[in-house]
Formats: sequence, C-alpha cells, structure tokens
Amino acid sequence: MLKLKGVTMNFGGIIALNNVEIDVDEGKIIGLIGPNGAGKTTVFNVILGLYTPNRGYIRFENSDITNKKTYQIAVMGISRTFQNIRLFRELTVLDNVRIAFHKNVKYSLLDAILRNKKFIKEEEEYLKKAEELLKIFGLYEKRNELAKNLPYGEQRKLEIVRALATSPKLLLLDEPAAGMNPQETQELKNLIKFIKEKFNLTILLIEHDMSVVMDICERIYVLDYGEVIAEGTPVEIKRNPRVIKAYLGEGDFGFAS
Amino acid sequence: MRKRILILAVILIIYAIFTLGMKVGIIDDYIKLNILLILLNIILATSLNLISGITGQFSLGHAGFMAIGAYTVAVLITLPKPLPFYLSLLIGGVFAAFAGLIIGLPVLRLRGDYLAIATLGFAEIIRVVIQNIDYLGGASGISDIPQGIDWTGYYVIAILTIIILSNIINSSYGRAMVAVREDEIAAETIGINTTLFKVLAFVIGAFFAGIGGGMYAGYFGFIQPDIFNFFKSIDILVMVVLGGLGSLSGSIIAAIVLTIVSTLLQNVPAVRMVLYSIILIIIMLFRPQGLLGKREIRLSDILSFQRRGV
Amino acid sequence: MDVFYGAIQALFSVSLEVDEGEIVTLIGANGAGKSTLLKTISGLLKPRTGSIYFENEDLTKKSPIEIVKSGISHVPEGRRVFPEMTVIENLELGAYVRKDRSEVEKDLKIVFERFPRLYERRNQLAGTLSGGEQQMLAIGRALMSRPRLLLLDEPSMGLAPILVSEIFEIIKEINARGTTILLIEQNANMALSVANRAYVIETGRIVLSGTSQEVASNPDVKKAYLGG
Amino acid sequence: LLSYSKSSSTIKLGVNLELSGAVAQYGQRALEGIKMATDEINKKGGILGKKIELVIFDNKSDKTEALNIATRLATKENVLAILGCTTSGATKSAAVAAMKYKIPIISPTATDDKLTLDERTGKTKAYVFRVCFNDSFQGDVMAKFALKTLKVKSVAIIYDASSDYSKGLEKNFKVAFTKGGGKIVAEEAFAKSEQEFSGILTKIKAKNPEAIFAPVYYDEAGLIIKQARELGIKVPIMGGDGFDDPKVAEKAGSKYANNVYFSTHYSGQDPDKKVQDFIKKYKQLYKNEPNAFVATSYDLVYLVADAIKRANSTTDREKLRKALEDTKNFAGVTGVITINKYHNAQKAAVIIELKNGVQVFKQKINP
Amino acid sequence: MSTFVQQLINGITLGSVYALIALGYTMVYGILKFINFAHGDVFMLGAYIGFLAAVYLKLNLVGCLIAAMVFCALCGIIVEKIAYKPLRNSPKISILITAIGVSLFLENFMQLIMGADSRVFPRLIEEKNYHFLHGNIVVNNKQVYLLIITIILMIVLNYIVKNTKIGKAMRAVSQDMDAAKLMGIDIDKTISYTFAIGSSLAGAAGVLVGLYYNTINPLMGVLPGIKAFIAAVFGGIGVIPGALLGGFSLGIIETFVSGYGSSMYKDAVAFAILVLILLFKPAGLLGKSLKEKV
Ligand SMILES: Nc1ncnc2c1ncn2[C@@H]1O[C@H](COP(=O)(O)OP(=O)(O)OP(=O)(O)O)[C@@H](O)[C@H]1O
Ligand SMILES: Nc1ncnc2c1ncn2[C@@H]1O[C@H](COP(=O)(O)OP(=O)(O)OP(=O)(O)O)[C@@H](O)[C@H]1O
Ligand SMILES: [Mg+2]
Ligand SMILES: [Mg+2]
Repeated sequence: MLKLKGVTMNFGGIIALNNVEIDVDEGKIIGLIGPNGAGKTTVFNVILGLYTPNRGYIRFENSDITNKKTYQIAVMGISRTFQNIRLFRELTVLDNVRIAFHKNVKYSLLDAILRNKKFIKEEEEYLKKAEELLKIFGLYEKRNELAKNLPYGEQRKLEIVRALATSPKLLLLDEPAAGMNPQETQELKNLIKFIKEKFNLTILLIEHDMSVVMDICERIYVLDYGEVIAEGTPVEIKRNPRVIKAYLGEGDFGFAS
Repeated sequence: MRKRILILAVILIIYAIFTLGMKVGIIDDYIKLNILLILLNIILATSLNLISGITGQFSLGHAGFMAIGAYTVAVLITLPKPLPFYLSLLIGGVFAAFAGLIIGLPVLRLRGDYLAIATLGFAEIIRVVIQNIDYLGGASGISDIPQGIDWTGYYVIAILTIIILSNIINSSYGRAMVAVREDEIAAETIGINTTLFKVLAFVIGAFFAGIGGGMYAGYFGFIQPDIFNFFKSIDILVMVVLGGLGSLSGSIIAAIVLTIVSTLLQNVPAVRMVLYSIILIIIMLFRPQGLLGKREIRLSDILSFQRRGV
Repeated sequence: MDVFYGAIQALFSVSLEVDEGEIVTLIGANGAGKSTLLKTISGLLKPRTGSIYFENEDLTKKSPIEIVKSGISHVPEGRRVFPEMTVIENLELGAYVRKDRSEVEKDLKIVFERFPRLYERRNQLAGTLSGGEQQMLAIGRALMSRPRLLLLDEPSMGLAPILVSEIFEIIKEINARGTTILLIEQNANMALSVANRAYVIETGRIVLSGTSQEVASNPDVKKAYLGG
Repeated sequence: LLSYSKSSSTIKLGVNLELSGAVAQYGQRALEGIKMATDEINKKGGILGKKIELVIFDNKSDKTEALNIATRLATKENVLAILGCTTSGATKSAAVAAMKYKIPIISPTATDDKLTLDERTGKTKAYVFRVCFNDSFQGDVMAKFALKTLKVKSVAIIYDASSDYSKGLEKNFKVAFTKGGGKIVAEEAFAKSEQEFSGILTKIKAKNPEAIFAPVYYDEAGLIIKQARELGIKVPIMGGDGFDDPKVAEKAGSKYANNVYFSTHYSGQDPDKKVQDFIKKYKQLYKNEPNAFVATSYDLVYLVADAIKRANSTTDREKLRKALEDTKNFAGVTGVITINKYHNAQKAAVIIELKNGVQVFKQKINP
Repeated sequence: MSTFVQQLINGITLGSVYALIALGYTMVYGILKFINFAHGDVFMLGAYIGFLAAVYLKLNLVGCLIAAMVFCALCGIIVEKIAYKPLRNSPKISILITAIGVSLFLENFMQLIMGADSRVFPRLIEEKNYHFLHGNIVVNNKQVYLLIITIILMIVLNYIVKNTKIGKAMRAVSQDMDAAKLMGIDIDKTISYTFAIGSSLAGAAGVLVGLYYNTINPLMGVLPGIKAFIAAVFGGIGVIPGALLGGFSLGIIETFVSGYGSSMYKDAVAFAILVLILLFKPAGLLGKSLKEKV
C-alpha cells in the first residue's frame, strides 16, 4: 500500500534519512522504532510531503506521491498525528473534528451561502459523525472545551480523532502513548486495535513504549542514524542484538510484564 | 425555518424604523450620513475580518481594493452612455476581487509581517497608479459623481454582506479558513489546500471591499486616491481587531462604536485625535481580545433569549 | 494550596513535603494537576491560598527569578527549549543566574559527557532537534543552574527505552550528589523504583502518600498506574 | 427646516479645517488668520450690529470627514456659510454638502482649477468660492516670468504627484511655458512628505536646465533649494505661493537662498498700511511670521464680512451667495480681489525673489 | 558615470536614514515579535528633544544626542509599561493596535503642544561639501557622519544581542517567555532594556535626520517609520544586519528608480521590486526561512 524506496533526506549536512526502504501492507499495523533522532518523525514528514526527500521515491496505492503537496496526499487517504501536538488550539474540541471532514464535503460555496437543503443535510451528517467519533474516544463530554485546555493525554487522543475524521486509509501515529500512564496506555492500545477494525485502517506507528509496539504491531522497522537497521516481527526485533544495543538496552523495562 | 423568518422580520423592522425616522426628520441628514458611514464601515470591517480574523492573513491593503471598486463605479456611471449604478457596483466588486486574485496568488505565500508589507505595497501601487492616470483625475480625483445609491441600498448591501460572510464562516469552507489561521501544517495534513483558502478569503474580502468603495463613490460623490491610502487600511484593521479578530458581530459593533466615537469627538476639535488615540489604547487594554474576542453574538440567540425572557 | 486557572480550580488544598536529599515522585492520571503543582512551586502560577516553603524561606510571594536563584530548577512539560538558539546557547541560559563562569564551563562539559548526542548537535538550533534530543537538552539545561531542588515533569517522555533507563540512572546520580528531586512520571514503575517517597494525585487532590514501597503495593495504585 | 435660525444674536460662520492629521500645518495656520480677522471685526462691533461667532471643527485632514463636518455645519449647526478647507480635495468633498444644502463654502487656499466647476457640466458651482488664485493663473504667471524676465528656454520641473496643488501648477506651467517657446527638459515627481530630493536633482543636473520650477509647499521648497545648491545646481529655482513662508529661506540657509523666485499674493515689503498692520499684528499675536495661509484666510473673513454687509442679511444664505458673486475690487491684504464668474478670486500676483534668504519684491503681474 | 556614482551616494545616504530607524524597529521586533508602530514617532520625539535641547539649552550635537537618547529611552520604557505590557499575553495584533494608538497619540499630542507646522533644526555642525571629479560628485560631511554612525550602531547592537548576557536573555524571552522565567531571567527588565535601547536608537536617529534635513515636524516619523519597517522586513525582520542591508537596498532602489526610471512611480516600482524579491526570499534578505520542524 505504501512503499518508500531509497528515501534520503538531509538537512544542511545532517543526514536524517539514508536510503530508507519501508513497505507497509494494507490492513497491517506496522511499528517504526529507533533511538532519539534516528529519523522516525522525518519519515512521517516525507510521507506527507512536508519535506521533499533529496533522493528516492514514495508510492501510495500505485501512485507516486513523492512530489505531491501535503493536502493532496491527505486527500488521497493518508492522515497523521504529530509528536509535538498540533491541534487547532483556540478551537473547541468539536470544531477540531468538524474541520477535518472538509475533504469529504460535497456542497459548494454557493450552497453554503444559500443555506440550502443540501448544505443543511450534509452539515448535520458531519456533526453526527463528529460526535460519534468523540464518544468512541471518551471526549464527547469535553466537546465544547478549547483544545488547548485539555490535559496532554486527551490532546493526543483528540489528534487521533481529528486524523480519523478525514476517513483515511493509512494512519500515521507519532508517539501516541507519550504522556500516558500504563493504564491509559492499555486503553489506547485497545482503542487503536478497535479503530483499525472499525475503520478498516492500515497503521504506521512510532512509539517508544515497547509495551505498545510489541503488543499491537505485526511488523516493526528499526531506524538508527537514518538507516533501517532491522525489520521483522516483534519477537525477532526483541532478540535482534543490533536493536538491543542501539535502542532497547539490556533491561527489560517497558515490556508488559 | 421559524428562526429565519424571525431574523428577516427583525431586519425589516429595523429598516422600517430607520426609514420612518428619516422621513419624519428625527434622523436628520447629519445623523443619516453617519449611519451610512457605519454601514460602510461594517462592510469593510467584516470583509477584512474574513481575511485577517478568520483566515489569519495579516493584510494592510484593504483600501487598495476599495479604490478599485470606487474608481470603477465612478468611471462606469459617468460614461457618455452610463451603466446602471448597481451593475457598475457589481463590476467594481468583481474587478476588486480579480485584483485580489492576481495579488493574492503570489503574495499569499508570504507569512505574517512579510505578507503585511506585500499587501501594503500592492495597495500603494494601486493608489500610485491611479494617481498618475489623468483619465482618472490623477491626484485631484473625480468629483461630482452622480448619486446612485441611498440609505436603502446601503442597508440592503450591508445586511447581504453580513449574511453571506456569516454563512461562509459557518460552513466547512469557513472552518477550513479557520484551520489555516490556527495551524497551516495541521490544516494541510487533514487535506485542506491552504493556498486555495487563503486566496479564496482574499478574493471574497477584496470583492466586498470593492463594493464598499463603489458605494462610497456612489453616495459621497467625490473620490481621490488619497482617500484610499494606507491609513484607511489601518482604520479598517483597527475596527477588526477592536471588535475581535474572527468575530463578525465584533466587527459590526466596533464599526458602530468607532464611528460614533469619532463623530462625538467632533465636538472637541482641538483634542479630538489625542482623545481618539487614548480611547483606542484604553479599549485595547481593557479588552485585549477585542470587544467580543472570537465570540459571536447571533441575532437568533438574542431573539430566543428575549422570547424566553418574556 | 489552592490553584486556579481563571475560574477553574486545578488544585484543591494540596499539601506536600520534600525533604532534603530525597527523591519524591508524584503520580496521577492525565489532567490530575501534576504539572500545575510544579508550575506553582517554580512561581509560574500563584496559589490562591496556602504557601510554599523552601529551606524555611517563604516562596509563595516570590517571582520565578528569585525562586531560581534560591536553588530550584524546573524541567517543564513539553521541554520548552529555546527553538531558535543553539544547543550551547540553551545550556548557557540554564546557567543564567550563575556568576561563576569557570564552574559553568565545567558543568557544560559534564552535561555533554552525560549526553554525547547533545555534543554532536551542539551548534544546531534546538528547534530542529528530535523530540528525544530536546528532552535531553531540557534536562541538561536545568542542571546547568546547579539546583538544590530539581523539578522534573515527565523527563522520560519520548525517550528511547535505552535512554529511559539512562535518565533514571542520571536522576539517581544527580540525587546522590546532593540534589533533591521532585519527579513527575507516567512511567510509575520506574519512578517508584528510584524514589524514596511518593504521592498520588487525583483530580487536584492528594489521595495517597507514603514510601515508594507502600505506594507501590497499594492495590488501587497497582491497578490504576502500574498497569496491572 | 434648513434655514438659519432667525433669533440668533450672532452671525454663525462654520469653520471646516485640517487641524490635525496630514496637513494640519495648513489648517492650523489658516485658523490663526481666520481668528485674527474675526476678533478684529468683532472688536469693531461686528457686522450689521451682530458679532461673528465661529463654529470650528477639525476634519482631521480626512476628505470624508470634511463632508461629514460640512453636513453638520449646514444642517445641525445652522451656520450662514462655511469657511474652509485649505486643500482642494477636502474642499471638493465638503462642496458636495454645500451644493446639497445650498450653503456657500469659501476656501482660503484651495487652488485646483476644477474646484469651483462641475466636472460633469463644466458650469460654475453656485455655492463654491475661493479667495485665492487658481492653479492655471499661477502656472501662467510663472511661465511668463520665466520666459520674459528670467529669459530661460529650458526648465526642469519637480512636483508632488500626490498633491493636486502641485500637479495643477505643474500642468499649467508646462502648457504656458511650452506655448511661449520654452522646453521642459525634465519632469520629476515625488510623493508627500518626501525629504530626499538628491536623486531627482542629480538626474536634473545631468540635463542642464536653465531653471527649475518646483510648485511645492515650503517644507519641500526649503529642502529642494538646499539640496540642489549642495549638488552644485546654481540655476534659478521658481515656485508658487507655497514658497511664501520664511521657513523656506531658513531651511535652505541664507547662503543657498539666492536666485529663488516665486509668485504669491502680496509682498511683506508692500508699504500699504493694511499689509504692514496685518504683519505687525500677527507677529505680536503669534510670535511668528505670517505665511500665505494666514494671509488668505485673514482676507477670507473680511471678504465674507463685506459680502454679508452688502447682502444686508445675517441669515440668508442665498443673499450671501449673490453678494459673494458680486464681490468687486475688495481690498484685502493679499490684493484687490474680484470674484469672477468662475467664483475664483481675480487679483494681481506679486513675484518675490529670495536674496540671501531675504524676501525682496520683484514685480507685480496683473491678471 | 559621475551621475551614477552620485546617485549611489544619494541612495546610500537615504539608505542610512532608513537603516538607522530600522535598527530599532528590528531590534524590538526581534525580541517581542510585534511591530512597534510607534517607533517612527519616537524618532520624531527624538528630533524634537534634540531641537529643544539645541535651541533652549544651547547644547552641542553630542549633548543633543544624549538628551534625545535618554529621553526616548525613558519614553520607550514608559510606553511599553503602559500600552504594551498589559497585552503581553494577547495576540500580537492587539498590541499592534495599541501601538497605532500610541503612534496617533504622539503625533497629535505633538501637533497640539508644538504646533503642526514644521521647525527648522539648528545647524549644530559646520557643513562641508567635498567635491570630486570637477565638482560632478558631491559628498557632504553630514552624509559621511550619517553613514558611519549607522554602521557603528549596527555593529554595537548586533554585538549586544548576539554576545552579551542581556542579549541572550532578550532572545530567550522572545522565544519562550515562560521557559525564560524558569531560567531566572527577569522578563520585565529584559523587555525594558529592549525598549530602552530600541527607543534611544530612534532618538539618536531623530536628531541625526533632523540635522541632516534640518526640518522637523510632528508627522516626520510617519513615512520614515513605514519605510524603515519595510526595510527591516526586507532585510529579514529581527535580523540586525538585515536592517542595515534592507535600509540600504530600499534607499538605493528608490534613488535609482527615480534617477533612471520614472520618479512618478518611484514608490510603486520600489514596492514592486521589494515584493518580487520577497517572493524569492520569503523571509527577507538575511532572514533564515527555517523549515519548520514538525
Ligand atoms: N528541519 C530540520 N532541520 C534540521 N535538522 C532536522 C530537522 N528535522 C529533523 N532534523 C534532524 O534530523 C534527525 C532526525 O529527526 P527526527 O525528528 O526524525 O527523529 P526521531 O526519530 O523522530 O526522534 P525522536 O524519537 O526523538 O522523536 C535529528 O537529528 C534532527 O535533529
Ligand atoms: N491554561 C489552562 N487553562 C485552563 N485549564 C487548564 C490550563 N492548564 C491546565 N488546565 C486544567 O488543569 C487541570 C490539571 O492540568 P495539569 O496540566 O496540571 O495536569 P497533569 O496532571 O500534568 O496532566 P498530564 O499528565 O496530562 O500532563 C486539567 O484539568 C487541565 O485541563
Ligand atoms: Mg520523533
Ligand atoms: Mg502534565
């Protein structure tokens, strides 16, 4: 479904990605791990066209998206969350979600100005959908709060909701469990599995919390200094000495016991 | 549906009251002139609000679009075979919108203060060009433009502007503009073509500014490039910010308040501008987010509130 | 202490104590008020009622500057590095209140030894660092003021597992050198394993406190925060 | 409803001036002249037994506001006539109200030819007057002066493209000068508040004109003279009544303020008692030298007073309008004024020369 | 050729004027990220203080400069405390409006107490003209002073912001106020310093420009204020050497457009060129258009 081939990205001397090859098959949850600064977030950024890679190409569902604009890629069905949360901070929780339906809107500007039936019907539909999504994530009660006033963990959830509202085929999650305690993390894991099934998603996931990665990912890619150093099932990765040395360390902390 | 009828009724009642007032003479010509100024300022402020408040694009060029509308109308209705006023007005708006498109496409790649400079620059270019076209009267302007519009026209257009803008804002298109304001990168990643929406806001805003300019020419009878200078843009911006960036009702209230304040200050000619500046500062200090912040006071809310109250 | 954001109350008569040389951890769910508590101690927020004492000195009315000068340093949530300054400049700012320049130089070296990654990136603008790199920088910057009390708000967030254990090692080491530590962690397991004592906070109220072992063995805590 | 209230014991004259904003310096000076004349008249018992009451408003140098205030003066304040504004733009805007409410508006200094004429019909606007000469007259005067007295054949022009005054003079000078066989070798424009002219002066210098014509106001005039001389341009520099302010010489410096000629309304050296009294009194009152704005505004009040007297009514705007139209040979400080059929003041111009910074009477040119 | 050189000299002189004002502009912007619209009016204030000091206190140039700088620094601090500080946590555009308010206040207050009419600035230094190439190229000593002082001030300012402790504090405050507080930086003091320095620069510029053109009036700050703002943005707003570069570019472009093109369209063409360049360098000449890290 998504294929990165020979992707290289450098920032004035710093090689953030070097010849990265990643394959994401439809319907899978794929993990992307690696030490800090390995280039994981950069992978997301090049997929979504926020940065254009210096070399290599990216294909999504048989079309080349390497040089496409971010919004075009989003319209094609890739959506993401951000490591440093980027909500529409001054808007309410509900509006954050409603905005995300835009790419599916069928009524025209003129319909909107005239407030005709078509407009009203569609708007009602989006409102209903938004509320449903918020309920799934337990944010419905807070729908009228400003996004910036939510605690960290809920902001992360809201970002996922917003990404889902664009009805993506591929969802990229950048450290969704950061800032959550083990119990919340557990809930999040279940939630991710649930939405994957419900919305028929493929998911690419960056996470440092190994309990999440090992539990829900079917395959894992490991990046170090911008290069893929390992690839495989969670069990394989857990045992890979290079990964242990560069990333996991000797301790068994972080794994669900 | 009932809500809509109610709103329509209120709009008509207000119109009737004012019209009657003018007929009877309770509203004399001087007050009427200032009411028209208020309506004009409402059109200018709400349309700039779409650009700067809703979409978050810092524009210092609104007066430039006004000039295009004003001059288009002035020329078209004084041709040997004059065009009807309202057709000219529409053409003026379209020309301004077109200018908005031409300018917006390249310029809106810039951000924040860089954009401000570029829009300021273009408005100045428009003004200087007009100033140097003798056919348009050059620096001395065009006078004795036949009057083509009066209170009714002003009122209807102002109401239409408010309705159209508010309907845009309260739709997915408006929300996309807000998304552009809040976070462009996030907006792009949910599939919003930020450039398109910036340009769209700019074009729509320019259209109404052009209409406003045309209305000015059609009632005030005299235009000069100098009327549409940088300070006019600033005046409009002040109204937008004072009312609350992103709040249409705020812009409306600010247009009313500032016009009235300015008129009242006529009574103290020696210090009017000194007082005006102090008032400006004080309002901002007490309401840093603008009079209404981002909130909206909706006519329907007021109505339903009153009904409950009864 | 009672602390408000405008009209919203975030902390309800919270009392908490940290003794010299201790590591104390504060655990609680999202939005419980942990960060709020730290912000109040470092003076970014002012409590409406209640008071804060540090070494018998009343901090309640003091400005953040005076609080930093008295020896408290805060690693805020979300890192808050200065994005348009280089790594070195960020670290130097950490020592802003210090006058002993040669000692500052030494501390700079120590930080770089602890975080070699930062040394590699020393002239890069902090805003372009990866999340984890920024986290290291934020901790390093706080250490530069040679605090006697260090407030850490989720220092392990976004760090690779190998670094998480390292961070906790570093916390222990800093503590061993005489710095008292108040630690907020989502990773309650780790936090409790390094801390002497712990507090549990729920919706703005302290609901439980005790030694780490006591807290860790509390069944409610186990269920809610330790993932089992 | 609109007629002037009969019971009033004073004659209310509206004043619509630029007291703040971009051209406040003109409006403030004009107000000095208006107040001075009014006080004098009132001290002597007023007109037709009634004192003049000035109803003063500040139009902020804003055209829309000029109309707003004219409307207010005409309807709410019920004044007999409106005095103002100083600039043509504001006056034209205010004139819209004057025509609508049939109230005379008389400008002390607005010079745009089109001011008093209807742009659509070309007819004289019934209620719009001025007491200064218009652009084409001054342009003519200076062109003739250049050709006949200075005997120059090539002239460079520097003007303010954003000012209708400056553009008007420029245009009319050009027409008259080329008609008389002269050649314009350069035409350089700048916009309001410019201070740096060396760029265009350098360009002009390269074209070697025999004289420079700079129809600008005194702030720019002083700077242009100075910067031109500093660049080594020695040819005569000419201007209009905008040069008539002692600051021109001060700014240019007496060393440079030579070989400068400008047309204006009167000469301070004119031995006429009226002129000398005016200058003396003004100096006493304001500790300053009068300029063209002060002088024409001073005359404005006397001219209106004279018309009121002839109209023999302190209330009737229509009678006043007629009386204004009939003004003939009114002797003011700025010359003997006749209002012609275009409602312009017809009067002689004088040409002043600056010699070492001192204004010297050069010649008088009759219309 | 000599015309070209003369035009270049003219352009550099005009550029120095813009740059001198732009320095303070950019400095305040760099720290507080808001356009201090009143900067041009503080410049005007400086000119008037210089004028009063020269006429009534009979001070010499240095005395006038110091008087204007001190007075403007105080003014800047007071204005900041009254009109900007209460809005520190509000949108930047709100502060822009109070800045416009302050600007209007200063202009109109001066028109009220000093009169709207212009004043002639006393000649504080002996004027000298230097002629080259048989008098075809003229430079005067005031132009030279203006240029040298502008460059020196730029270097000093750049040093302060880049290398001193207070400079670092300023930058820290500009990037994250709360985090700066946690470093023990006194926000109020830092901002006061910023305004003091920026405003005293404007004051100095007022005196120098007043001296150079020997004309001052209450609105003299408006146009140079806008031009300096443009220069600052053009050079990369917040970047101190950018202010200098932007000022010179603007001055030279304007001079050459009117010297070789049509002076009628000077401002329009100059603007068009600036906008065009901005389209290719969206963060100004020296501004780094950093790719935002997401
Ligand atoms: N815009 C940029 N400019 C310069 N360097 C950058 C930029 N973006 C990323 N980098 C560098 O590229 C490297 C990879 O960064 P990236 O954010 O992808 O890391 P990451 O794997 O997501 O790390 P973490 O787990 O800590 O978030 C880092 O060293 C970072 O400093
Ligand atoms: N600026 C603010 N304005 C209003 N309410 C706020 C603000 N900041 C925080 N809150 C509220 O205060 C409460 C406590 O927030 P705090 O950030 O202290 O939680 P926390 O325990 O640190 O949570 P997390 O683990 O998610 O970081 C939350 O309910 C939050 O919504
Ligand atoms: Mg990352
Ligand atoms: Mg927190």
